Amino acid sequence: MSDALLALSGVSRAFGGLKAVQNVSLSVREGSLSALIGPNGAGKTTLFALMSGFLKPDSGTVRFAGEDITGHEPHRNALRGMTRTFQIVKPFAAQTVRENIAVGVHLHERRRGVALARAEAVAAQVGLAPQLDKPASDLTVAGRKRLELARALATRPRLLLLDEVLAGLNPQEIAEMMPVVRGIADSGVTVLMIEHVMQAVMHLAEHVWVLAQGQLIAQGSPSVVTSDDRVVEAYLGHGTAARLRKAAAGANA
Amino acid sequence: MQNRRRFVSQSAAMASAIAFPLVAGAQPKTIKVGVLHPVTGALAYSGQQCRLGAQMAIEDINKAGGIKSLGGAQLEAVLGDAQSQPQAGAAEVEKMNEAGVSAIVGAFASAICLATTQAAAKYNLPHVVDVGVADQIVERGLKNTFRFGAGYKKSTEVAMANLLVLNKAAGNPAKTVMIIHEESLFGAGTAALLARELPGYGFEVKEVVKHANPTRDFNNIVLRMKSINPDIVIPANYYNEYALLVRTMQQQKVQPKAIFSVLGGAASSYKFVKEFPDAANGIIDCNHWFNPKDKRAQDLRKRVEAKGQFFSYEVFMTYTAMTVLADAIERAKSTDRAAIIDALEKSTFADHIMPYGPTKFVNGQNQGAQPLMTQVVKNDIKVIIPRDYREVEPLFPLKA
Amino acid sequence: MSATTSSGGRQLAGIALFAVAVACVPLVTSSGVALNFVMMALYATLIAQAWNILGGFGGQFSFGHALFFGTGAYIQAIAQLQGGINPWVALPLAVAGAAAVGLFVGALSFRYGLKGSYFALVTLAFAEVFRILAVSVSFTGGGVGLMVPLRESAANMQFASRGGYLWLVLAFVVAALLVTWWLRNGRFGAYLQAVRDNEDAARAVGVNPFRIKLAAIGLSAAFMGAAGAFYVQVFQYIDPSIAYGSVTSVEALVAAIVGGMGTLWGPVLGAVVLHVLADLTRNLFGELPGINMVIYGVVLVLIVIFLPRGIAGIGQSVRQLWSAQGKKGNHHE
Amino acid sequence: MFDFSILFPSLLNGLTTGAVYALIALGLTLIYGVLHIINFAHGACLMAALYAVYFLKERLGVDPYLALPLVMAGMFAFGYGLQRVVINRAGHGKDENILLATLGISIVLENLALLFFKSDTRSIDTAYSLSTVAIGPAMIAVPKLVAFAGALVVSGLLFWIMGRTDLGRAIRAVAKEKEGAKLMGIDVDHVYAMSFGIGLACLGAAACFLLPAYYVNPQVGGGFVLVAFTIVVLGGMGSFVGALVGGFLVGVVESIGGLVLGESLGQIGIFVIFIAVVLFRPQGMFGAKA
Repeated sequence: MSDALLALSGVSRAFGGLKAVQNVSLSVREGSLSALIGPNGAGKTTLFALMSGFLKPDSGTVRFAGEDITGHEPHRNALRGMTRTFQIVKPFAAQTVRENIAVGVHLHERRRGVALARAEAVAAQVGLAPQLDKPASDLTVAGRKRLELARALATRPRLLLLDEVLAGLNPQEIAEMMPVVRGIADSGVTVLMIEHVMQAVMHLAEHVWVLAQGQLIAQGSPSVVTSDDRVVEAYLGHGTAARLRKAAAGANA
Repeated sequence: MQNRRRFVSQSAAMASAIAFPLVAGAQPKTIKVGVLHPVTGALAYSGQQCRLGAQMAIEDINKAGGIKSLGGAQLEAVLGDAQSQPQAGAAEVEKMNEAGVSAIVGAFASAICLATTQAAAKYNLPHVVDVGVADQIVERGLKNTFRFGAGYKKSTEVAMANLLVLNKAAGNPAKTVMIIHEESLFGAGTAALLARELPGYGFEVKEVVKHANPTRDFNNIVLRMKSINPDIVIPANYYNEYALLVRTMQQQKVQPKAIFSVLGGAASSYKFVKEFPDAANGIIDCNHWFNPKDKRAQDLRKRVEAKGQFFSYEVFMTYTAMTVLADAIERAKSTDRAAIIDALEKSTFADHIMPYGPTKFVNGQNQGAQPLMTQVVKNDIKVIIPRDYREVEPLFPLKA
Repeated sequence: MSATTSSGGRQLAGIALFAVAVACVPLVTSSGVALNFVMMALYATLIAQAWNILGGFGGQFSFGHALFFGTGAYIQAIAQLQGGINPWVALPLAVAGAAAVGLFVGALSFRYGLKGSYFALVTLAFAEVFRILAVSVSFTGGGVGLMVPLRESAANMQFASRGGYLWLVLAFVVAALLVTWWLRNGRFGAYLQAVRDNEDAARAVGVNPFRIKLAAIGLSAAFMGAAGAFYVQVFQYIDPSIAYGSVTSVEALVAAIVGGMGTLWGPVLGAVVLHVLADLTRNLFGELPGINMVIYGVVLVLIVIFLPRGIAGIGQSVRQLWSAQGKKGNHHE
Repeated sequence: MFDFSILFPSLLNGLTTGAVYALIALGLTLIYGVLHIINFAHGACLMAALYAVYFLKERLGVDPYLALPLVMAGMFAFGYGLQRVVINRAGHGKDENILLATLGISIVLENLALLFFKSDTRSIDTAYSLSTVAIGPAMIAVPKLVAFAGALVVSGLLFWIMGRTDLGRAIRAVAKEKEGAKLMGIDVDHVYAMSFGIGLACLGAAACFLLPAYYVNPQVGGGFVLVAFTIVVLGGMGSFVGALVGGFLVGVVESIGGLVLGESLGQIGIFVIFIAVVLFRPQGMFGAKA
């Protein structure tokens, strides 16, 4: 466990009567690119919020780089090296792309001029260089997703939590975005992503956790996980796995 | 820069030469006088009444031949709006100064007067204060500032002395007092003085109630009045609150031996008497009041009423302040500001409708200024004290 | 990057030019009207710019900025009257006191996550609480108010001419402009605007919104405190409704919004335009009380309808149009 | 410190004063609480309604209570037009613009009143202005009792409109999810204007109940605005029950606060409660948790 960058143990969180996350334990290896998947409403985003400090767990602990950060505010976690993005993009709409990214750069750079300059390199990394001095509000959905990514990346994180950066993009845009994520991981940043686009998960992730109804139900390599009955049933309903197998057997015969 | 400055000052001189072609030669045909009041904002009613008084005075002075020592020069009002704010009042003074006024009459409210008198002082511009009851206005050593009427200290002292006289004459039926005042300068200042001094006159001050402007409901205060049951109720507040208070007392059937107001907003108001005759009946007030024996005052009242306005204290106070100024200009024989100030300092003006006698300013305060005691009798306001101006015998106490 | 730095430089040059130009006004005219007008416009600029720091850059709309104005004013008056302190020494106390009240209100409001109209109304309520307290306690003189004795001398911060006051308030305005410039060209300002535009996104990239907003309200309140101290020095009188009444709060936010929120020159434009408008209508229609304010109100509504981004927005639109056309032109080449 | 025998009358007085506050707040809770428009012109609109009641009585001899439907209808039309023609166009979807627009409207209304009606304080005299009813040891003015009943009726009516009519459902839909409501084919602009109109109609009712025991001048509205906002937040944004109970509560707090702390300082109670509610229970007494 010594190489775990992020480690959750027994983390739970409920809203009123709804148990959004129940007793989740997992550890993210430093330098890995892994994914968190699960059907809608499984509690993935809540789990991200618990990791990054936007929510406090009712019980359990969150450790980052060996330190207990349970309940720490997000900005403190960002300073430690963990940054998240949002599924529903949250650009600083009144500001330019450059200024948006510079906010992230500022985490480790006080000087405004330097931050604005460095934003350029980050923008290039996610393919936003041409839009650098446009207002963020003028960007397309894909552009905003890139911006979300760039801003987080600008904080020079050790761990990047990406919440559905591919959602809402068309196939071509997805194809363009995937190498960007790959590149980030290759540059040494540990990446944990929530993703619905299975094609991306299969291609990118080396390890996958599956969350359903607030509980971890499976983990392993993408191929192992996708052939797990519980995972199939979680997505498609009880009894589906058996039916699918039967149908497959029938077709073969 | 030097050249530019000279250019600017030269063009300014040229501009004024065009504007006042007669400056060098003959005497001006008109004399500009600043008429500065809060005609908008919270004090709009009083401010507009003041403006009316000033305009009527100017009309009368001009009709009577203007300033004779200046060849019958006519007074011309330069109107200003203080917007019920001191800073707006001060800005208007600057404007009036540049419009070339010889003096300013205004500015009703004490807080505004503080700002306007001082702004005028910079230009040695004579400023006659029409109402402004705060005594600080004339206690700052400003040479340009003159107040013709009485301040709240004087008014309160007169009120207390007369209360004592009334009470003695009636066989000392009243022993306890309740003071109800608004929370700003005028009400709070008056109430503090009353609460400090009344015990010395043998009255027990049962309670002093301070209320906000506006106060939306007076039932609570009247309830307390009921439980304390004071012999005398002394209100010191503005018209709206005064009217609500007295109406609520009437509603709750609270009848003290006397309602005795000091500078009360309503008891010396014809408006109140007309609109609430029952509530007003019997109320005694110590306030600025005109000389009831002076026929001109009654004529003025009729003229004001013919305009559909009430003859409120604001009207005749500002009216008189303007006549005091006109008299000074007459004697100064000049529109020069210093000369007018000098004439005001030496004023002995006695030909006015106020019961003040000959004018005598000491440090800017007219020494003869005094409030009168009035009482609402049969839907009219009558003077009861002092004896010289008495119209009817006082009715005190109202109930045994 | 070079573009931004040079625009920052241009802005600084603009502030310097503004300062020098306005500072020359008392040298070229001795007209009391002109000086008083410029002085009061600067005063309005000061409170608008103060509001702009929190409202325009921080997105926290205060309806109760009189709270800080009044506190500065009372401290300035009380320090002189009861402490016998020289007004130049009292000034930093007034500024610090106002900032402290700002920090207190900010700490309470932001700790409990107040935003939008809740924050607006809470500041309004605090101003009202302070007004009632000022009426009720004795060291403020209660409803009677406080009067600073008239002793004209520069050492006593009471100037014989409006020019002296003009320079004083100009110094405050320039300080406020420099702070605004810094907000547009420094990390703190970037963080503040990030928090305004999206608090969660800002938190995710390491911004502590509580601290940022707290600092902003402290700064904003400090400038309001300076304005309050200035008011006392000019008018030598303060009472609870002047200090904590809604007039000042409204004046501050209207000028800032009309001019253009979150901009450097917007509040200056707003304050000047509104002052000119108010003066013009009063001079034209002063004899019919009310009509001047009716026109003022109508113009205000028209500005909101036709200039939703404030007066400074006109400049932006023109620039954008111009650069868009410029680009089109380039394409043709 | 004070006489306990006046506690009960004071309590009753607070309740009846609170009834008028509640009426004013009911209109505001619809505009502010549901549509999230901070209506700075609420006080000025109340003033306009009071003048309407005044002139109906003085010029046409219409009793304020009989004038109720007329004034409510007039205020409704005024509100509908104001929202449609001015506020909607000025808004541009920005809070600060709506704020300025309503501020501008209030300046215009107040000064139009000053221009046409002068700054005089005016009040009306009715046969019942000074009559009282004894409730135990307390004497309650008849106009205040009528206002109390009126507040209950008006809030009941609002409750019915919001809960049982298509308009009410549309208003709630718009308040909850504006874009969604648009997609469902609801004319959002119309719903906004209707809500604004209904809000001002409540003010019309408040004016009819208020004037017999109060007065009108161009500035009269200012004294009620802050109190009304306090009540809306206290009761919970958009909650009619909240506005009603909040109104009574503020009336009582003001009354008892005045008794204990003095009339001037007693006002502080309202604002301290307001601040405490906003900080610690922002959903108000009857609001659902956000």
